[in-house]
Amino acid sequence: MVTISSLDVFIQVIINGTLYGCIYGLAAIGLSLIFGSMQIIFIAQGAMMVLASYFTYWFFTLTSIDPLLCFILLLPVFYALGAIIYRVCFKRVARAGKNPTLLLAFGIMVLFERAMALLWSPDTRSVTTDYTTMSLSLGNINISYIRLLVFVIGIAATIIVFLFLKKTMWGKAVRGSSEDPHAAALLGISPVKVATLTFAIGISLAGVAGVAVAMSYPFDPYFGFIFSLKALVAVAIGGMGSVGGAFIGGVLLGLFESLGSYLISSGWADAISYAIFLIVLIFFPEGLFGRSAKKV
Amino acid sequence: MANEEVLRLENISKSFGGVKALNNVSLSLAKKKIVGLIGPNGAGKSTLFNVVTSFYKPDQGRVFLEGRCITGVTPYKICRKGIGRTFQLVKTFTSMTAYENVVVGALYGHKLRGKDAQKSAMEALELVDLADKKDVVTSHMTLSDRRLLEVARALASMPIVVLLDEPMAGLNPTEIVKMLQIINRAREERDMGILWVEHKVDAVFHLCDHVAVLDYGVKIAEDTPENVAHDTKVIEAYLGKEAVKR
Amino acid sequence: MEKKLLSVENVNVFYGDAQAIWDVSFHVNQGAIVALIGANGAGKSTALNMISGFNPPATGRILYEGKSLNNLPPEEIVNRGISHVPEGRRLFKRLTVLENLELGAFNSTDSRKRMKQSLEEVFRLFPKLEDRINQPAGTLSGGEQQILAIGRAMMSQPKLLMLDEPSLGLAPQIVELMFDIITQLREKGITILLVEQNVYQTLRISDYAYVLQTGHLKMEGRGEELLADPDFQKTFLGMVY
Amino acid sequence: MSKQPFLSGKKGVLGVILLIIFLSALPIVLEAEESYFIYFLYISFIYITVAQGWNLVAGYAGQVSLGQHAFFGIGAYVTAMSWDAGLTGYLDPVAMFSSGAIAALLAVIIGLPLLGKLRDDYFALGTLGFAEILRVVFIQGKDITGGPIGIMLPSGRYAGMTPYYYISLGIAVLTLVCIWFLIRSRFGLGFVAIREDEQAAEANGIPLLRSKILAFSIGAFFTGLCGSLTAYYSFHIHPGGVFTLTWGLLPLLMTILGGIGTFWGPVIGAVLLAGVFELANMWMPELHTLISGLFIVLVTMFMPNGVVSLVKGGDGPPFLYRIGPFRSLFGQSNTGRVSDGAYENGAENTIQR
Repeated sequence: MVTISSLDVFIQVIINGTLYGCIYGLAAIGLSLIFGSMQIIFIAQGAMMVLASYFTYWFFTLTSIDPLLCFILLLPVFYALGAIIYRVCFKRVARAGKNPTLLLAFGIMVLFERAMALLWSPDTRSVTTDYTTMSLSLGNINISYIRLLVFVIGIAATIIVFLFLKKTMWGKAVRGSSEDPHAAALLGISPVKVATLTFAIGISLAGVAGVAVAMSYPFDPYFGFIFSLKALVAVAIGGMGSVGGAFIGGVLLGLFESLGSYLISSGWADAISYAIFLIVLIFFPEGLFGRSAKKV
Repeated sequence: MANEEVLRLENISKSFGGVKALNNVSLSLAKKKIVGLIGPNGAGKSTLFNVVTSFYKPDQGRVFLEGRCITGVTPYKICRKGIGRTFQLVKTFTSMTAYENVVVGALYGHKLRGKDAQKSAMEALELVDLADKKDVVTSHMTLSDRRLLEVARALASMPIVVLLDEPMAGLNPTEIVKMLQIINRAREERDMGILWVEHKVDAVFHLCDHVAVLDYGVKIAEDTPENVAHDTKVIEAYLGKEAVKR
Repeated sequence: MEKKLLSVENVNVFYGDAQAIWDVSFHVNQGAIVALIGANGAGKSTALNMISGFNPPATGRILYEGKSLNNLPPEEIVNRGISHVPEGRRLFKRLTVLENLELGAFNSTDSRKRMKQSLEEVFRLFPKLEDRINQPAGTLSGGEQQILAIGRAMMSQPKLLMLDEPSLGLAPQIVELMFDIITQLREKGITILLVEQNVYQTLRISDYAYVLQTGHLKMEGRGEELLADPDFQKTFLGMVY
Repeated sequence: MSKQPFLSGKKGVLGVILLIIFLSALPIVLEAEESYFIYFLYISFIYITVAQGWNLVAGYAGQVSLGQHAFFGIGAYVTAMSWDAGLTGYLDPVAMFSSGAIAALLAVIIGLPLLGKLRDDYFALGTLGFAEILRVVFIQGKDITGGPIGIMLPSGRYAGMTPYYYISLGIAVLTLVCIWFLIRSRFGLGFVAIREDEQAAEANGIPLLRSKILAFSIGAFFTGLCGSLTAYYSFHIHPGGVFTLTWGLLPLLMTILGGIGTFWGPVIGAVLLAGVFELANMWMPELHTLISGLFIVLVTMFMPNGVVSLVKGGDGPPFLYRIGPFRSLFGQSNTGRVSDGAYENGAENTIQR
């Protein structure tokens, strides 16, 4: 009996890890897109997520709009936010090289975090809907509907971004431009337009991830930074600039962490993911999936 | 003394992803001599330089400096052992003055200290006629001056061998003449050999004692400039087959 | 008198503070192959980058079909009908052959019909490409990549095609093929501005050539005239001895 | 064009000496225990030191570290733990020096893989990851580190503001003097060469890894010293306090604000930002935290070369001017322009439009 129940726990740990990893994956896709085409490490991605979480919270408590609806409501808002951030801030710094863009992203992160702390107080918030506690039971294993939903949305977002990049002209332009911006410009593809589009999509994905966070975890204004780091870890695992790789990287990271907390201790989860990050950075600079994953 | 060998390359091969950038290339350079290395774009000239300075590790073959094998030694030690170089795309330290650039070569390239380093740097600057611009910040210098500065920086490390990677690229005719004078002066004043990659064939022929021709990573000729100029294989590589048939 | 499609008048071009082109004028007649030749650093590629809007001239004029191109953004210049095949091909190696071609028609995607038409035209010119449409461009051989680069530039249905060193790094037989392709394109009515280091073959196929040396226009003339000129042989081929 | 606005020649040295004397005399004139200004200077000196430490690595050697809080934290913990264990005492110079030294040692150990293998952004993220790991290690350190609660030190030993003021002044002066001579030595020249062009630096005989580690560990040493003093000041050391990203972020902010890669940039940035923080804290405590974020954004957008670049009169070369000891022989320097236009903005810019 003991062995069976511990097997159940083990499976539960794996499922939770996978689902948790989906949120990392979502944030990582956006980060990976932005990095792939502009070489900008947008460390404020997590702050953008938390902003979406606050919007969700706000809508829910003030107008009792269902968080599910926020997925759709917030998309245009974050799309525009991304475009504005690129046009106003990054466009003029992009030429200055990598370090200034990283610093600028840092500044934006701090600015947003502090602004949120000011507007909504630094207290921890959470969104509790009627279905928050409902879960699907399979024998001894419980999967919360919300986590399942996040999983589905994660997969769906990955597929949509994937299809966009594969099938649409603009998607192809983004891919081409990230490989050789000069050649793309020679064909009449404006680098600024492509960059704006990429940024807007990247931030939209952060918005989606943020709604998912609001529905499944308590959050505070400073909660995002850890997500930025985790998303970066995911991107590093999956190989910089690879959309599919970033998502899989996120899921793997979720799994590692969840297994790490189960097998060692939950306090070490963060250290484990950073250690993985360092190891991947140093020994697999192309990411775990190497070149083949880089194709998309 | 005249034929004292300073640099010898033995059967160097180097491939990048299946493409042989260098195929079994051997070369020898003596003190006070200039060997020109010519060949069409992509013939492997720059790859050869990067192998000699250890930025690339050869798949095969060895590099000897004054008879000692230096293959696989880290680049900074290569410089300290006596190989100085310039780059095809000028790589000066842009926020430093001309003098500071050159003193780097003396301090680090030959581990000179204090007054010795100053003296070596100033001598090198004087040799390339840049002494009067020693305090000009490099980012404000013309391309020609920056190319000369790179030569001076290499000379300040008291090299036994200097590799010049297309020192004429982007210079106008007057500047080319000046560069030629300075390369010649460097040869006469210093006890060293010069290996010189160049696209401007006439310039190379003007000064070199020997010219080696690379084509698709293979050394297709090595001889005096006169003989190389009339070598059908060389003409073919440069002008295409048709020109020869004509 | 033939019609001038492109004329460049007394341009001076800078790379940062280094002047790359000094008071150069040349023109390209409708339907001709015109070559710019010269050694590395002579300013040939700079001239093409100037025309395609990446490095506009500090002074002087560029006229195309009688209208000024000065200070137009690169995408607008593509729209006017000038395509630039850059040195080193610069394909999107991770994208497929088809995707590369499609991006060539990026600015004319408003009509699917036109895209299809362009594709058919390119496949008619280069049937080999059609067999490989789903292959990543990076897996093609050097010659195929060059053909794809030309095909990609043809997708915008240009009137003027600028080719920067199309024979660079190709094996000798492929080089011949490349020059055949260029003559073929001319027969299709496309005007060609060719930058090359492969002097003999370039002069053989071109109607007129300009020789650049360190940013200055050194001489000009018809191919055979230049080849016969001892001065040309001396200064350009560098075989002084 | 003013070339060297500060400390040019004997007058400058004299000015700095007078300033130090003035600062030393301040606690006598002002009531040290009550004066807010003394506290302000104390915190400014710490900021100056930490910023200058980061500037050496990032500004001169070009290796942007985002993990300076690791060294700050280590410095604080070494001091706290050794005092707690009775090995050292209150405001013990040996403890302070050891704290710095251990931080420097740590920098060497992690510098080997990080500086050896990673470049640019990757190095920045690597240091960030390392610092975060260290924080978790100290949270999880159980009895050895005191866990998340940390270590309580005997606060009854507090000896008043004056010793802190002098020690922090001493550390800042020490840092500035060390770095002043360092960047004028061949080491400083090597750092700048590496920043400008790694390949050319290597081809001219500069050992890349060794030089980078040197800069990294010297920066860590001074940061560790500040951590140590902070441990003595706050009497309560916990991971959330000393391993906080703030200590990684502040030096970066101040240095960039003042002028990265310049000697006086971090000093000006540190004092300026400390002033802004303190004033904002007094007048509009709510908005104070927002301002730092806004500062980074605006500064990186509009003044990538920092305040110092303004003082220097526009677009002159923002970095190292000349190498002191070598310069004297050849008389005064001249940075006159040879031609107009910035060469660096050549080809890339035309593509970006």
